[in-house]
This record gives sequence, structure tokens and C-alpha cells, in this order.
Amino acid sequence: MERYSRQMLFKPIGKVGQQKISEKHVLILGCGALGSANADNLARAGVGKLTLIDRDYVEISNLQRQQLYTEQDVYNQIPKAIAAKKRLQEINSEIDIEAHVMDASVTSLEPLLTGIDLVMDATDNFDTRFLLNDMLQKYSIPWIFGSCVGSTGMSYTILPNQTPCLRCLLDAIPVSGATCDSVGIISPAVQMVVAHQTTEALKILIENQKSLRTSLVTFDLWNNHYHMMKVDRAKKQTCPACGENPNYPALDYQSTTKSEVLCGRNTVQIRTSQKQNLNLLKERLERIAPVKVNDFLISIEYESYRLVFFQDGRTLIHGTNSIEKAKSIYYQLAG
Amino acid sequence: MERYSRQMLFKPIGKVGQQKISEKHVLILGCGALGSANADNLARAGVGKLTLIDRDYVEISNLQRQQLYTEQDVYNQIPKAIAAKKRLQEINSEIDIEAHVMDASVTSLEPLLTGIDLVMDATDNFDTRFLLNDMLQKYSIPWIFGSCVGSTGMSYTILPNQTPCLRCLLDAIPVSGATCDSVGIISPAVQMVVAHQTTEALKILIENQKSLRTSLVTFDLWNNHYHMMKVDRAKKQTCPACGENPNYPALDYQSTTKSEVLCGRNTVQIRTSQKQNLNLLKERLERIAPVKVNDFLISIEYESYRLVFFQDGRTLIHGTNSIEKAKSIYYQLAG
Amino acid sequence: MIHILLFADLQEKVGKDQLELEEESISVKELKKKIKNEYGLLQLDQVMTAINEEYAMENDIVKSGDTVAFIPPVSGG
Amino acid sequence: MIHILLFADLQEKVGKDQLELEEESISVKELKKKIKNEYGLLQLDQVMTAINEEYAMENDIVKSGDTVAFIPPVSGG
Repeated sequence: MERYSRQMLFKPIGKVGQQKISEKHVLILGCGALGSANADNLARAGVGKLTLIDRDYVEISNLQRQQLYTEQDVYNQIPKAIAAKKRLQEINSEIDIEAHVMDASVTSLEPLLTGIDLVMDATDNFDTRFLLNDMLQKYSIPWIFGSCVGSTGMSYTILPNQTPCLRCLLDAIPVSGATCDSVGIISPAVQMVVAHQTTEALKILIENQKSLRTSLVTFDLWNNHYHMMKVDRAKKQTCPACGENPNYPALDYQSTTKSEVLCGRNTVQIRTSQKQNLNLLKERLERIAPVKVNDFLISIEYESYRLVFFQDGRTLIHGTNSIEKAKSIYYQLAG
Repeated sequence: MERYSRQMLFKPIGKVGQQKISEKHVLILGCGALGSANADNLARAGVGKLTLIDRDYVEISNLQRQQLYTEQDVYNQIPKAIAAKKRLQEINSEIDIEAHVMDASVTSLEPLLTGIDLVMDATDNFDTRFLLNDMLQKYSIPWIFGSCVGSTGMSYTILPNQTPCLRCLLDAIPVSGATCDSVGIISPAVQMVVAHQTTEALKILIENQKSLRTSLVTFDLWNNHYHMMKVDRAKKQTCPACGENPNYPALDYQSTTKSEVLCGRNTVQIRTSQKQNLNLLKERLERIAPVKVNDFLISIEYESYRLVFFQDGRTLIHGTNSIEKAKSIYYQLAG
Repeated sequence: MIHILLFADLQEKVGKDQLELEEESISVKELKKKIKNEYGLLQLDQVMTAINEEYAMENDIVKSGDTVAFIPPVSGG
Repeated sequence: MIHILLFADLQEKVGKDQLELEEESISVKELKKKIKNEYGLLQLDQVMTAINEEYAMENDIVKSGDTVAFIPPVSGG
């Protein structure tokens, strides 16, 4: 236990807390910037078992902020979950790590939730966050929302049947947040979010409820702002995920994000349940490349792909037959 | 430049800022927890040249929070500066990294300051911080103070001839802060400090003065506190480091920390210019091991060493002939 | 005077990270509408609002002396 | 009422991270002395003091309604 001596010296954890940490199982959804740093921290802290999920592989533009990866991972095009696992086992060979290279959906996630004590949100889009939200309410698993872009970020701890859930905070909002691929990001914004996420994780793992943060944190490191928002008021009895009669809309087949390869066209279609606000999307996309627009759709060329966004929530990604790749590109641009 | 594309998309940096970053030379003093994370960030951000300094080697209890190191570094007892350089070059082979395994003193640091644009404080004691403070005032080099312990930490940006210096803030205070070895530490406290330090570093490197943080930040992640303290008032005309007639006390031979091996005794003596407050030190050390005390000294057994602290600022470290090892142990316990 | 904090991409559009507004009393809904029109801030349809560091609804009233934060949910990770 | 925030190892000794003190007006020096005696807080000789988020000197006056933060410099790294 010499390895964890400095963590055990921290009084709220101690030997008892360390023992608890070593018996817990945390699922980390996403192995990008937030996922890398969260996994690094939790592996070093001695969490007994980690499950890592990511659909993507390591690219050169990831190295600026995704702390588990090296140039070698880029050259070898290693899937992030696999590269992460390798590095984490070099850091801590005493813990158990399970890596899944897959797209997160209702059907792919559900079997992996058995025995999970806590989920770290390290996704890059709100479709998946709402899916997480509804699923973890249903299965009563706490999770920690985190997101970042530019020099800003946010974090919030969600306990089923207790705190307001993500839907309580955002339900009325047709969310398509700014993404790292549209407005950029600096690495300290990542770490700032993860510092909050990991601290909350440790509190939950040692079952120290009274220290949990009950506010949503937002910050802007470049402009020197830090803001805590109390959210008790946001809890809604009528919330479809955490209210009195939940129906978990994101778990309903009708509303899930669907994707299909369009035969012989080297194109993938993605269909979300939310309509797109094309004006706002246009403003965001114009930072990346020229956008063509008419009343019904907007289109953009990005890397070797062409994306066409329709108002009804459909998007065509031309230039690939891989659903994983198409989703990556889609969420990179549209959040 | 695809590697830095997301950082260049961040408007305040852009292509122009990235170019500046690539031409800068940053010295990182200390490759422990703060040093690891700062170096990781700055290497990923593409700083043209990094100089790393550390006197120590990697130990198993470092892995919980020092993000550049693995179990292999522990088994091979690699000096931290060397292990850090190796990992950083795997992350970014395009930048220049210089590693020095050495103890920081007036004479060892001075030759390394030529051409340095910025210094990151990643030391673990205030003796060295005051040395840095006075030296960097003398040579007009900006630096970013950082420190952490438990779930707390602090950061502050110091510009010579402009902001109050560390002496302005702390001069009247006989500083012997809490250390990670006395009260423990959790890894997010490290990252929170480094998120602030790296952001400030990027602002300085791209010469964006107007965004610089002018307050000292303190936080407590466990208890959910975040505090910014404006410090303009603290600037002292009479400050011996940044005032009108500076004499840079830490650079004066009389006041520097001296250490000597006591011949044939397997003992090193360390002498600081500050007197020890034995009562306070006793309180801190008691968390680590039983402390023996009388009116003139206190003593403690720690690992395979015995330390004897005298009121006049002298300490004997029995059980080693290595000045580097003795200093490590000393600052781990006494801050 | 109402003090307004802007986060994330709201700042960029407005060109600063803080605003002052001379109002005695105004609903969150009206306040958003006003600023949306003045700065062409489409994003204000997609923000959380805090009054004095507490979550606010559309019909809550902001008074002179209050600090309002508009927090757009960012999605990167 | 003076509101006092305690950071780092001050918290542990006192057993909480915040204190309230019934005072109309008191110097930083006197305030420290008072708390030091009440809680045996030797560490108060080694702290920075902020009044309402601004650096304060020993002779500055704290008034009812102010928030005082005692910030011990921590040295780990």
C-alpha cells in the first residue's frame, strides 16, 4: 500500500477509504481528452476495476490534450480504448482494466452496467449524455457530467433519485453545444473539468456523500471566471427521467439516434430525434470551412468528407461506410 | 501543424500564437506532481524548448499523482528529469527537451537562465521558491507560483517589475507550509493547480498580457471552495526583491540553505536561514510518526532515516551521505 | 443595474465577457430577448440561466443589483 | 457578523471550514489573535489574509458583513 500512502494520508480517505476505492468498479464512457485524464487519475488512485469505452482511434490532433497517448499510438492507428488500457496497465498493473472499442447505444451499454458503481461522462455530445442520463436513472447508478471547449468547461454530479438530473437542467433546451472541433480547446480546460470530476468520483467511491458538490461548476480559465450554480430548484417532479412517472425518453427506440450505411453510396445517414437549428449550426460551422446553405439544408466539406445537415434532424456523411467514423465526425462538428 | 489544430482554433491563440509558442523556452523547476503535469501540457502544446530540473528519482509512492511515470521507472529507479524527458519525447518528438538531474541553488540555476522566457514553479518548498523569486526578479523573467497539498492548492503569476512578488505576499511570514508527506494529497488538487499554471503560461508565451490573472487563486476541491484574492495592495516599495532598492536576500550567501555531509557519520546537515517554530513543526510531524521533543530540538524516525530539527534552523539527517537524498527528505517533512 | 456574465461562445459574439444593463426588474425571458436582439445572440435560446449563483426559470424576476450568468452547455470532451 | 473561511490545514484543527464571529469592527491582527487563542491555531501566524477577496494587512479593519479568508501557504508540489 506504499503506492497509495499519500492518498491514505489525506484524512477524508485514510485506510478505510482506500480499501473501498480498491473494491469499486468505474465505467468511463469516452477515451478522448476527459476520458484520458479521468482514467489516468482513477487508475493511479487504485480503483479496483475500470471499464473503458470508445469508438475511435488515436489521431495526431488528439496529442495536444489527450494525456494517455503518444506519437506511436498515432502511427499505429490504435483504438483509443486499447491504447488507454496499455498505458494504464503500465502505470498500475494491480488493477483490472476492460477495454471496449464500440459505439455507445442502449443495447451496447446495458450489458456493461452490471456491477458498476459509478460512470464518468467523457463523451463529446449531448445525445449520448441524455442516453446515459436516462439509463443511469433507470439503473440507479451515480454519474458525473463533464464537458469542455475553448478555455471553458463544466462539471456536475448526478445522484439518481436525489439531485436534479441532466434533463431537469437542460430539458427545454435544444442542445447542440460548441465542440472542440469548431471553437478549439486548450488542455488546461480539460484538466480543470477532470479535477472536479475525479474529486467527486473519490467522494462517491469512499461513500462520503456529505462532501459532494451540489452545484454545477462552470469556469473560463482564459477570462479568469469561476462560477458555481446551485441547482436544487431545477429538480422537476414531472421530469421524464427522474420524476415521479419516468418513461426514460432516450431509451425509447423512436427517439434514439439512428445511423445506417447507405448502400453503394459511401455514405452514412445519422438521424437524431432533435431538429437542427440550421442558423445556429451554420454560424458554428463557418469557423471550420465554407458552408453552403439553402432553406432546407446546409452542407460543408471537412477533411475528406462532405456533410449535409437537414432541418428534420437527418445528416448525411459522404465519404465513409463506417458508422463509427461517421458518428465521430458528426459529433465533432455538431456537438 | 495538424497536431496543434485544436489549439490554433482557439481564437486568442490562433496561428500567430502557435508560432510564438513554438519559439519559446520554458524552464520547469521540479518534476514531481506539478512538474509532471506542467511539462506534459507544455510539451503537448508545442513549446519549442523545455528545460527540466529535478534532484530526485521515481518512487512507488509518486505514481498516485505524478502523471509522466510508470511502474517501470520505479523498478529502474530512473531520475525524474530523465524519465520525464523520455516520456515527453514519445509524446512530442518535434520539440527540444533538456533534462538536468541536480539540486537547484544560486550557482546551479544561474547558468540555465540564459534565454529562458518563463519559469514554472513545481518545487516542493519555500526555500527554493524564495530563491526563484529573487533570481527571477534580478533577471526579469516571469514565473508562475504553484503549490498543493491535501485537496487544496494555490497559483499566482509573477511578472518582474509589475506584480507584487512572492516576498511581498509572504515576507513577514515564517513559511513552513504543509507538505504532501505530512497531510497527504489527492491527484485532482495537482491538476487544478496545473490547469491554472498552464493557462497563465500560454498567455505569457503568446504575449497576451491583458488576459493574465492578477489575483492569487486558492481552492479546496473536497470542501467545494474557490477563492480569488486581489493582490495589488500587497506590492511593497521597500520589498528587498521587487522594491526600489532590491538586494535579493535569497541570493546572498549568508542566507542560502547550506548542506554538508558530516564526515564518517552517515549524516547530512542542512542549515536554513529561517528559525524553526518547533511547536508547529511538532504538530505536523506527529501525523507521520512519533516525535521526540525537548526544549532545544525535536526528532523523528522516518523510513530508514532519523531527523533532528534544531530551533536555530539546523537539521541533521542521519542515515545518508547524499545531500540530494537528505534535502528530499527534509523538504518532504518540513516543507 | 443588472450585472451579466457571459460564458463560452456567448463572449465571442458579444466581444466581451460581462455586460451591465440598466433595469429595475425584468423576467429572465424578457432579459434574454432583449440581449438576443441587441447582439444577435441566437445562442441565448440554448443557455442555462443563474441569478446570483442559483438556477433560474424563464419566469423568474431579475432585480437591479443581481448578477445573472448565461451558461451555454458546451459539449466537447 | 464576520464570515470567516478557513483553508488547508486550518480546517482540520478547527473541525470546520467556515466560522462566524459576532463583531462590529476589529483589526486583522486582533481577529487572528482571538481565533488563535480560541482554537489553539498556531498556524495563524503563517497565513495570508483576504478581506472580501482582497489582500489585507495586519492593521486593516474587518467590519460586520465582511468575509475574511485565512490562507496558509501550502508548500507541496
